[in-house]
Amino acid sequence: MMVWLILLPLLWASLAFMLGPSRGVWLSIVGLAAQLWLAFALAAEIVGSGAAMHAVGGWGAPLGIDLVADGLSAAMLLLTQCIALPLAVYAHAYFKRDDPATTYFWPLVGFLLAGLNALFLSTDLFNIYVTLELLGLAAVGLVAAGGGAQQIAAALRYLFATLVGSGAYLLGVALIYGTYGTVSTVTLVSLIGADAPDLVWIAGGLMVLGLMLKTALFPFHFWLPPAHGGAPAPVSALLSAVVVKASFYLVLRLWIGPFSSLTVVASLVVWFPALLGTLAVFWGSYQAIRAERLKMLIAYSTVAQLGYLFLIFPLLASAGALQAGIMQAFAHGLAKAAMFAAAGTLIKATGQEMVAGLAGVAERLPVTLFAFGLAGITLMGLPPSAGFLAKWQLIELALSQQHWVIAFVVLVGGLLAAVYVFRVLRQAFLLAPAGSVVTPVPRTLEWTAFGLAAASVLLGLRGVELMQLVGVT
Amino acid sequence: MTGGLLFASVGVILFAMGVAGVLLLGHLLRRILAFNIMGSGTFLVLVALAQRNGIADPVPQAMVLTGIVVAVAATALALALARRLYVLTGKLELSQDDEE
Amino acid sequence: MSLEFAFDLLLALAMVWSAWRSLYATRLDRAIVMFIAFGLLMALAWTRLLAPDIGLAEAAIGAGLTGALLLDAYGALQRKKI
Amino acid sequence: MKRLLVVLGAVCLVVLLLGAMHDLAPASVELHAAVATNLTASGVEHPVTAVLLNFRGYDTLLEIAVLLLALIVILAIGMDATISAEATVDVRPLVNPVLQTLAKLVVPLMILVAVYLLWAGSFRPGGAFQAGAVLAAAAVLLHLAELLPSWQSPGVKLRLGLAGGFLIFLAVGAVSLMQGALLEYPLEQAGALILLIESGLTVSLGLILAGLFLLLSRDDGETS
Amino acid sequence: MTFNELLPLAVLASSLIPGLLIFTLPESWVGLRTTLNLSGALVKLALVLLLIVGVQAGESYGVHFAVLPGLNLSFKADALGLLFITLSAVLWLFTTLYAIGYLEGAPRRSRFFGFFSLCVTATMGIAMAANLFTFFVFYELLTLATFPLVVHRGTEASIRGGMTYLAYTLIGGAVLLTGIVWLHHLLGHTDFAHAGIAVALGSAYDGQLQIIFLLLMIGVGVKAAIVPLHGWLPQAMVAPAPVSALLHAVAVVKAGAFGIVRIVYEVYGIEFAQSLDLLLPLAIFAAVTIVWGSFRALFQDDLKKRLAYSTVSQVSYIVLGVTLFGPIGTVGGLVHLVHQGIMKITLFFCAGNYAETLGIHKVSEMNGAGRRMPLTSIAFTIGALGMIGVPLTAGAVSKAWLIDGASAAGMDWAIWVLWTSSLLNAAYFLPILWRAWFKPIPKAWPAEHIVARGWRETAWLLLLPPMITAVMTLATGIFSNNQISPLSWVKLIAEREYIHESIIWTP
Repeated sequence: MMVWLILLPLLWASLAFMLGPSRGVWLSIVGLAAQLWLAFALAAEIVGSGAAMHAVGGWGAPLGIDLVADGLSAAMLLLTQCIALPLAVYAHAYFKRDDPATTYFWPLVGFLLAGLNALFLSTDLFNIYVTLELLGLAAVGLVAAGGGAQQIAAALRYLFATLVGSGAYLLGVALIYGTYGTVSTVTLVSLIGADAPDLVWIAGGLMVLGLMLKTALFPFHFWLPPAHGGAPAPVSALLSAVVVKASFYLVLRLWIGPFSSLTVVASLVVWFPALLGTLAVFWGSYQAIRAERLKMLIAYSTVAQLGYLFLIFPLLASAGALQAGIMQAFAHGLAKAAMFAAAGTLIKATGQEMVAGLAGVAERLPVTLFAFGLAGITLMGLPPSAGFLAKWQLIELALSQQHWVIAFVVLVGGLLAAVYVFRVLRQAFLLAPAGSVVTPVPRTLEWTAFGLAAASVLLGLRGVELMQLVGVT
Repeated sequence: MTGGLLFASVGVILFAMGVAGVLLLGHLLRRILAFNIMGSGTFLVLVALAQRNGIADPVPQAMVLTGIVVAVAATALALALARRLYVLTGKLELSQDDEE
Repeated sequence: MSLEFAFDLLLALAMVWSAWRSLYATRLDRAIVMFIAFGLLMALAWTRLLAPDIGLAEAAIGAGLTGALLLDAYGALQRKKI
Repeated sequence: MKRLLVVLGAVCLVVLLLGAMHDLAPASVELHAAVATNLTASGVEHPVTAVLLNFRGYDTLLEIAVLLLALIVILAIGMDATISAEATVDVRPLVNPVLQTLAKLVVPLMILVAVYLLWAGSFRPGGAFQAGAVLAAAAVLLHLAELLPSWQSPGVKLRLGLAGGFLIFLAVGAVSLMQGALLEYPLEQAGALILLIESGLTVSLGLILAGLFLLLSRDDGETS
Repeated sequence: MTFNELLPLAVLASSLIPGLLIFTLPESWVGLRTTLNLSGALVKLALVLLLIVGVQAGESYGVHFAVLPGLNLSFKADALGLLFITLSAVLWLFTTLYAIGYLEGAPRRSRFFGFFSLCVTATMGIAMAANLFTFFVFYELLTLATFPLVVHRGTEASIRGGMTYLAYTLIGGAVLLTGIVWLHHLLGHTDFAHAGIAVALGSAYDGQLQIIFLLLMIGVGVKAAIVPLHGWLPQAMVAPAPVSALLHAVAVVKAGAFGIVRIVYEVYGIEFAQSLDLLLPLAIFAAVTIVWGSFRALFQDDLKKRLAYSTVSQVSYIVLGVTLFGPIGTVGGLVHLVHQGIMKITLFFCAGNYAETLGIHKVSEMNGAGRRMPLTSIAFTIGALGMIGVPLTAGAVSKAWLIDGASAAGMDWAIWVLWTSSLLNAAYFLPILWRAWFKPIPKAWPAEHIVARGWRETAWLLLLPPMITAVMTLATGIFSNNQISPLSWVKLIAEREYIHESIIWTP
């Protein structure tokens, strides 16, 4: 079942390519719907019977490559498919027929999803490198597709960042292979002990740093705002909601997997990601508060929200930290997808890219603004929303381990988020200036964004099953 | 020092040179060159370190073959973007001011 | 020091030097040519590392195709400048 | 400031790594032994090919996806052909007729070499990648001899050729998955299946690699 | 799911569902919107009645859902919650009626009534929350649902008011959340219970519990507008009159006051809170707020601003009552929760009438308003006298119990505070009444929107609600000893909170 989650997008992506430019919409949507079903079925299966393993080629690690679906990976798969399908529907309504961005939009999306799904399932460090490249190049392609000079420049910046990131990661893999003769994470867990040679420490550092660069964790965030802020709305949504989380997921996986004995030895190391996360929360929020373009505001908000994810590292001693991290990933994923989608609709309808140009949209585009507001609630971590549950879990963990500073960062971060979210809402509730026009937009655009936002809020009323899923090992 | 360790060391140096090049050089074609040198360095480490005892290991060799293809794909992509940027703006550098 | 190791050392030095030149040569065309030379040296190194498969691929793809792509891009640049 | 930091970081990295690599204990897992043990079951005799297409065939599948993806991205950017307004002047000297004749002679030979490499891959250095690269080189040569124009937008047949190798690979993967595990070949058909995949890949790789070149050169203005 | 589990949910749904439906209605569908609004309010009232009968008969209503492992969204309808529920449900009906009249023909009504219903839903959630987690969920929901109402007019001034409101309430919310999570971490749950839950921790945690109390009080104190956290309330006056009524009487400040009641009685337990020395500081803050609010009200020319400062002062009567250790003070505080709501909503309805009918926004424009609008002015007079504490009004009853409570608790200084405030109340309300009744009618009203027809000085939907609530002000005062009066209900609650005190029921 899990392997189909990889083959299916590859299949519809290449078929969509064969169909020709701007074709393959329905093929893709059907494929995505099937993937969503598969992801749910997989989650249900492993909740019932524990983590599942698939030995590719029948060889088994370390000679072959093993795919493993445990709680963490199944949750990420679920999140990815849950976001991808509505966004695909959104994208179909968003792009005009002859938009140059759509010529090969669907194949690119397919490869992107294949890369994501393959990454979540893989337990082989080198195989993960290939999935990272698949993911990275597809993402760069989506940013660049059909764009003008600014978009191309943003894509290039993104490309170099992602290439350096995966380069550092691959060097780490090379060092690990040199030391132990295997790249299977499962085998490595037992091999890497507290007495690991220095080379392994350096390898770990390189891999984690490379992945942080790909996650756009402060201070490696420089490439994200232009790329996410400049791409077409559905692309921004997809990239901000899931793609950056893939490399976060890997950091987490490495941290609690092969490198777990290292992080136990050096207890100060756990504060490094948390420190960067803290800075990301503050810096990203500050930039979002200052941003003049709506999409830049949202992109900087991603920088800030990614910071929260890295706050869990000092807390990983309790089992709840993973759950808090996944809850935050879900909250931010759904909400950010909704927010970019809503922003795309607002910009399309008003023709205004600036926050200042949004006066009156509360009256003209209530559904979209509602979607934006609901997504904002999740980002601020206000109840009832998944973001609130994540915040609650983080604060409680922080208190129980006496890491007050983390609780403080989470709370202040929520307030800063309120500042930039309400900067937009405040503008939207103003009366429309005379003579402003709002072009009608397809209903699909409004309601897909709304659906995603509503999901991010409703998850806050029922997180038990998700937490149960994450707990499966 | 064996030949394996020697080439692994070369790989490390190449990687460091390449990364510094990607980060510091302005001209896009040069940055792409630097990326390739970085990649070559990594590949060398992968094979040479694993074979430091002088026994051929087909696994890292296959990985490097995969890596080379991925690298050429990335290079072509980067070049396409760079050339596109040149067509649109007449420049082959990323300006620094739009970074923040 | 065996003769083989001396050769390896020489090769290593040549690789580092050509890589350096291809990064920092003042003229871009020289840099690209230097890179192709670097690729060929890499191919040689691969055969020294008992990896003739990679040697072949490196020569064909790493040096050959990448070099051709870069040269073509450089050529396009020159033509447009006129 | 940035320059200093980067250079310092790079130097530190080199020093640290060279120091750490120095006396490393032998690796605890020896995969080359495992490869040798399982070589007979892999369907090919050359260990690198066995790793590439059997033990770690999944890597290769994704790698081809990356390559195809790169080509698609190159197609996707700049499809609207808003090439800069100023006329581009083609100052390339007239093609030497000797080159053309040479190309016509050499290209069939290169195709032959590619076929040989493909076939040789199962028991000695060579294989789909090298064969594909030779094919691509042939295409580039034809292009330089102006016997093959740059691509603008590939037609359906070309697209079939580009994606065909990947699709064959994918199909083998899907069928094997339905019968057991992804890319798990039955012992007696392993060799044949790998040859099938490799043949498809050779053609597609050749086309894709050539495509990378031919697509990139389209901006020159000589064909548009 | 049994009937007793379903009923609290039905109370929530009776405003949530109409609210959500109203959002989707086109602007012009006035009839359906009104039907939805009123039927929701009436159904809720009926459900609340069922609850009251049940609770009096000793039934317990409650339901809970797991949100996370170990974290429940739980509801219960107990006597204390029902006090607040009944108040809100009744006043919501009148406010809805009033708002329908007030907003007739105005734009963006679907949005308005949608959020209006959400506000009431959130208030019901606060009243029925059975643990602090649930309380917080609805407490923040209330903040969010009121924001669009405060900024409803869409002018720069209203947006500024709304942003001030948010700044206070969101920061307060963050502080509150800290306290709640901390408590949850210590106790493993935050379920409300008679006589409190914090006492279970043992004396080692006294210091932490004091800090947590401070955090919780800051959190709910923002909404209860305790000085110095009251700054948002006068700013939020830019909202339309029905929203002000909602903020001041039905939902927001009441939610804060109610939160204080719940935390003191059912999280800490009044006796435990007393033993931790938490009550006296709170009482001092309440006293300062009472005097400061009244004092500031003196100098406001803007009618609604004067009323706003009056609210600041009056809500802290509730808090003061809570802190007067002993059942009598408790009764005084709790009964004022109801009485203040009824009186203050009357005043806001009337202020809205003056503004809508004659364009009067300032105290200095009130000259002769009593002659032009006698019915409204009678209602206003009753409300104002009630606020001062004149006998036969609801206000007199609460004040009597509060004063007795203070002397029973040995806090005689609180009596002085109450008397001072009463004097100040008189000082800022009586001049308004004097202007309205005894000054001559001016040549022209600031802006006369509605012309009187016979006895109908203004639109009947505007007139009816304040008259009813004015009658209620008198009725709750005069018939305070009747067994269905708020006072009787409050006594029932107080009996349950003091488990060790022998209760003397004669004020």
